[in-house]
Amino acid sequence: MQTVTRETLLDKASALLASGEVSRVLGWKKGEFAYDVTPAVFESAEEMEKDFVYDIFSGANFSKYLIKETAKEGKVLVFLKPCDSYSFNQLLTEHRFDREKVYAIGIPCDGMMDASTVKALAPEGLVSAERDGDNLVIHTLYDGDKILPYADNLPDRCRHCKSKKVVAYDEMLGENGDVVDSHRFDEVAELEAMSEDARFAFWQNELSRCIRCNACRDVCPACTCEKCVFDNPKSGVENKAISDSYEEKMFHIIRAFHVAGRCTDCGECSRVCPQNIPLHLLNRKFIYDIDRNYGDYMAGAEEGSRAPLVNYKTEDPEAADVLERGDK
Amino acid sequence: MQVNESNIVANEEFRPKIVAFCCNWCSYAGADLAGNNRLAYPADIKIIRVPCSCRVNPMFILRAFQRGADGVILCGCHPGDCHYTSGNYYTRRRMAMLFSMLNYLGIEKERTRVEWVSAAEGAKFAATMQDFAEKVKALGPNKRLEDLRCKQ
Amino acid sequence: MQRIGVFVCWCGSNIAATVDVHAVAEAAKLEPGVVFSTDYQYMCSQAGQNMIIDAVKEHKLTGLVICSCSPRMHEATFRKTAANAGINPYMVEIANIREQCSWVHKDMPTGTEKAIILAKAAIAKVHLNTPLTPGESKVTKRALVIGGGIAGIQTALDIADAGYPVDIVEKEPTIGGKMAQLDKTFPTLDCAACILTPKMVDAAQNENIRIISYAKVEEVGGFVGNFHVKIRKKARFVNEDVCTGCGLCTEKCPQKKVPNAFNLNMDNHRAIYIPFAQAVPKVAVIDPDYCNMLKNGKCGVCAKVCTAGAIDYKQEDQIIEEDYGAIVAATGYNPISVEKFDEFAYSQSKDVITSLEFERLTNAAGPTAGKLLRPSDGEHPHTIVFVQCVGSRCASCAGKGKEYCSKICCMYTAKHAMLVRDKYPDTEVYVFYIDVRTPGKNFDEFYRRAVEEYGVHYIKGMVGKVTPENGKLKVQASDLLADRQLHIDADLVVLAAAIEPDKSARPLATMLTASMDTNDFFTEAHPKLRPVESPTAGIFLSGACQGPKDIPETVSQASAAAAKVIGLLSKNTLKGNPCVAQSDELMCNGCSSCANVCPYGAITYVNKEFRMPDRTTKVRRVASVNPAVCQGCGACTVACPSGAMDLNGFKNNQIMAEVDAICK
Amino acid sequence: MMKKCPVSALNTVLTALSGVAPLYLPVNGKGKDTRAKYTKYEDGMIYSTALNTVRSAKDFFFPQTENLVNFKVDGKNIEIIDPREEHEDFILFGVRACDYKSFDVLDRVFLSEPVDSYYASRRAHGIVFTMACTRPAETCFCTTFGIDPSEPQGDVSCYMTETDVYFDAKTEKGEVVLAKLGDLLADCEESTVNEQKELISSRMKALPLSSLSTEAFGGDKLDKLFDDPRWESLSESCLACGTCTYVCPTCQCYDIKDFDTGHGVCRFRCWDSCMYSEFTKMSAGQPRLTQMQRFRQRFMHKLVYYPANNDGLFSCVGCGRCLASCPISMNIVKVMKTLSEEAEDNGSK
Repeated sequence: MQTVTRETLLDKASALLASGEVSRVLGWKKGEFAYDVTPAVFESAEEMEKDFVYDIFSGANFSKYLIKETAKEGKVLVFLKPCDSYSFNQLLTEHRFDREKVYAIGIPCDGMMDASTVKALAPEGLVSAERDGDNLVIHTLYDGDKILPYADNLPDRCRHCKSKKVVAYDEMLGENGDVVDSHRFDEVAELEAMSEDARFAFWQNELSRCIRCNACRDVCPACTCEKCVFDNPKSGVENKAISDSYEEKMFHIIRAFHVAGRCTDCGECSRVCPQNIPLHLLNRKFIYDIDRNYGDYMAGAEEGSRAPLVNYKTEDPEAADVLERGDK
Repeated sequence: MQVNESNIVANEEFRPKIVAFCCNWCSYAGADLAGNNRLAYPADIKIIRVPCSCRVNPMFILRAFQRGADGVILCGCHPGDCHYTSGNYYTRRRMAMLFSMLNYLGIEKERTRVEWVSAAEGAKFAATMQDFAEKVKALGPNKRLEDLRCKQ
Repeated sequence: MQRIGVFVCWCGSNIAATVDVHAVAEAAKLEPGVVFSTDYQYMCSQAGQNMIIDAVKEHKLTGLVICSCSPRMHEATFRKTAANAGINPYMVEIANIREQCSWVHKDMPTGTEKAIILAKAAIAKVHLNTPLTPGESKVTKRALVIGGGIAGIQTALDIADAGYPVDIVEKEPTIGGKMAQLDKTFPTLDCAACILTPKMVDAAQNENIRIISYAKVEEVGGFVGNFHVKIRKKARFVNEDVCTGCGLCTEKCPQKKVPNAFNLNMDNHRAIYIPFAQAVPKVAVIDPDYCNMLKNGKCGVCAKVCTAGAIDYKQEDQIIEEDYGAIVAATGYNPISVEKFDEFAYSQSKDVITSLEFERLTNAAGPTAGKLLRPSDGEHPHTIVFVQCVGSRCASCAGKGKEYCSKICCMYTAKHAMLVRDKYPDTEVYVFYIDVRTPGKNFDEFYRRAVEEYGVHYIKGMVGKVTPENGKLKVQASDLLADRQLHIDADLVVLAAAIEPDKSARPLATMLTASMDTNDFFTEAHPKLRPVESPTAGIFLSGACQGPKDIPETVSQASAAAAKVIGLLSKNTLKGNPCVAQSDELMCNGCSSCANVCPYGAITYVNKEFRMPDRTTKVRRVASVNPAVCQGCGACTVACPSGAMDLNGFKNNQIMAEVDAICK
Repeated sequence: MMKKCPVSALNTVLTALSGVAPLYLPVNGKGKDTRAKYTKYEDGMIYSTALNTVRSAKDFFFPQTENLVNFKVDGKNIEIIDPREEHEDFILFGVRACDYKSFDVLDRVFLSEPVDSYYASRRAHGIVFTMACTRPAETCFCTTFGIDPSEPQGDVSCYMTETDVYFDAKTEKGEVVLAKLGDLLADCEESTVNEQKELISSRMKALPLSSLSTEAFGGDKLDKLFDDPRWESLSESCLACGTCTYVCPTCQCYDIKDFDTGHGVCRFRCWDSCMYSEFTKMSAGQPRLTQMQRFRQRFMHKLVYYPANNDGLFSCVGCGRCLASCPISMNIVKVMKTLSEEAEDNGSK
């Protein structure tokens, strides 16, 4: 259950706004339906009272918005779920925003739903969904209610949650959790165990669906370049087109490489992909490879840590050995 | 003309296109030494000189495959011998990660290689290139990371 | 659009025998931008070069492609040719059609086909070349040597002799370092003080040398030729300019219980002291932790007895700021702490000592005035066991010892053993060793003498345990060659402790942006070819801070470092390599990835104001490359995800153009 | 004459249709993403009754990437190659009313002078079987734009009940195709689907977005809406990705670029998105400098500029795809609702 309620957050935020400690609040704004919650900036307690929501769909990671929000006058209040806090730290490590201008409230999390997950459970006429104890209750237009176990039906990123620990905050609401055994590399290992041909077929099927909408990049808290190479004609790899399957592969390989060692595995890329491409499996491959070859490393776990691809050990394994290991 | 004849031969038998990135201080000099010693290796190998193996961006490697390369090999100083002290250590991590990812996507692992060749290892350079070219040739043309537009 | 000239060299028959050079020149003509293409027998000859110059003038060429031997051979030649022809030398690209083509491919069609492709790649690259000009920076003609041991002294003396001012910063109140503590030196057995102290005096008297003792470097800014350094000189509470070093205060001071660090705390000195008789500068210093006057304002004896009036209880730390062209690290070494090696009972018995303590015990200026006496009871020891490799070559004793060989222990132990046997023939001396390593001039002969002439018992094997018992030290050891256990009742056990870099080296390296290995030894720019330079330009390495070394090696490296410094300071300006990294500030997001991988510390960050497209302004942190420090490896260009960092001469688009041309 | 076949015989009909011309229809995905995608029919494939395909039917007439012309370079000679092959007829089955209406929106752009011959050729060869929406989704708001999902139009309108599939030819093209199916379809009265139509209409009225109104929008609302301060808050969390534009059946912006193949040039066009910072970048720079401006552009185009130039026709068909796919759940419905409020706080923020 969500131990911290909307009211708790609302009270906290209202108090901080009233005291002048913060000028703005980054929060979730209610939508037309239960699931279409929008990240928004609230400037008053009244606005929050009206539109602020905190429920099972409050999953969006706010960390990246801090780059923009901290450029403004005054302090901003942000709510950090465990996975958001890793992104938060990683952005700090890369000097992407001014810590002094943020008041961070850590909130515990035991898994957030998202629209596409719930829609997959009720593809036709989804009216709303909420949590009732250990269950997820879905109301539909034509098929009545569906009651399903909540934990089992979470999106992948939450089913394989890596950590319930908020690693950066000024104030923690509720009880902080721990890093958990996520089994998040199981799927990567399964792919590794397949033949080259089967892997190729798998990824060809997945990546050929890419429409180059850039949602994965634009939502990614590690993708904070002033100008992305894929938008920059001077880079020589800029392209808006999909073509002959090469461009999509190149885009996703390079994107994953650019965030390798910096990706906090927040799973936003897979959440936002309109084509449901399991993009996190690319990032996790890098994380898994890094862990196995260079020692466990979790980007964002510690502010200021040196990312593995800008680091080395003289005894690192050779590329050929890494390939052997990854191709079982 | 002789050049055209060789083109005809090329049409009959698959000849791989291979790009070799060589660092200026060790591997490029190693390639030069192979030349000095007249150690033959397949002409399918074309060398691009870079100051250090750490200059090689993964984008260059993907670019090579896009443009029609069938294999890409990257050569640098032996670990510990980098002219810039640490460049090849970064290369090693970067390329290990990149090549592992390419293989994860089903691209044949024999198409990519990292090899450390010193300025004194002309023989190793030639032997490495011979071996790499043979392996790539055995795989046949690169189909998994190709861009058909470039093959028109 | 460039106007490109292509020049195909026959290299006599070296190229022409397996490459149809004419066909290459003809094929090049079809490439866009190529306005002139020709072949010639020897392009590097005067006639060949003149041909290039004429072609540049006649066809108004802006870029040159030379299809010839390796650029490692003649790139410099053709760059000069370009300059002579009036175009920027960096508008030249070489297609290596000899070493990497004609010499390795045996038939003409293959060779020709490949040569054409290599030429096309070079043409594609030169299209994107831009004129480059090496940056210039002024050189401050003053050097800083950090550490005043034999390494630092020698480096400073050599630099000073060449006529350049040098500052030595020494953390102790006197220069001299470890060598000042030694008794004799191997393999000649001359007395350390006799050869060191004159050098110390030389340094003190050299008008080009300023000794800043009892001081440490606090901040280093700038880059090669232009370092700016802040040095903190600690208060010694004695006016250095006035003190005559008479030593009266050091005899009258009532506080007598101050451990004497110079004698490794085996005896005491007063709260005001001069470390040793030949100290340089020979100036007293007050230890504020023990001085009654400084602690509670009650005493003042030294001030009363000082006829020179040098005592100044109110003295404060002094900050010295100075500009330097070059910096030499000579921070030296220390023996590791052997307390963690419980098996040797160092903490349990005063009679288990380290080799450096042994040096002091045999030194005429030491706590026993040179008589070898047991620290516990002042008796003469009759059985002495030396244990080698305590913490050296110790891969398994993580946290306690070191993996590397400390290099000097075998020789000084042979020296100790020999000296004991020489002075006290009634003493039995055992040396337990893993290997005896004696490479060096006259080293093995020296060791053989210890064994053969002096009858030292060398036993291959390690000491397992030392147990203090009834005033004796029970030594249990194994003799590996005889395959048996030994039990020796020793009077004294001497541990050859591994040596490690001084603790001050790590923070210093950070300030200098000089790299270190995992053992905290400074790394050299190249282990074989540039052993006295740090990868960071303008930082040089002298002595054991780079790795374990004996005195002759230290001195030769010190002089080598000095030679490098002199070479640098002799220039008025430094011309950089123009093929350096460059950051596009508009694209940089200041993430620090590039600085993390830069081995030279060439990248710094500045907060810069930018005008945004919507006419607002924004302050952003962006990377800035110092072209005088960057060596052009390109590591940063790949670490940078946005491509803001690029490398002149090897730009992303240039390399991709080569890739395209080759894969066509 | 309305025709029908039992649901159980649909595959036989589809197989026959695919014999007439290549047939594309929504089929549920295999593997992880089971949502419906247009797929080329092969025997045994099962038609998906899912309301919306992931990508709209726009793809068939205005594909995401399309080669316009190739140039081949040989030495200093350049050859110009038209990459088009003659199009053959194709059948699109199961297009929803909203998607069908989107063709009208696209036609007005691509078929007005100068006619886009690439698009025109595809349109001429496409035969569209629409499908009435028996189970509209909560995200549907096509009725806002005057679309009636019980009359889905197309060359043939189809209706599906639990037992039967009904085919109602609306054009000559449609009749010709249905005629080719011969005995596979049985004749029936038009009124047989009335019940179905009423059900659809009543369901549409009950949808949560049924009250959404276009009253505040239209070609004459430019001055009123352009400087509305609420664009700022609406766009503040927009990520600037192109998802909404790429899933949209009516978005029609594209870029034309040259791709250097090494041997020549492929000149291609590909979808572009007004959400991108580089959109319509010219030598003088970008016309819209901030994300707010780009965000505003998209909705102003759909709700003001397009109707201004196209007889009041809005260029949104209410398919609801952007509602489902926007990463931050900002969408045209929220924009319309917000801007429709004659809010007291209008201008106060």
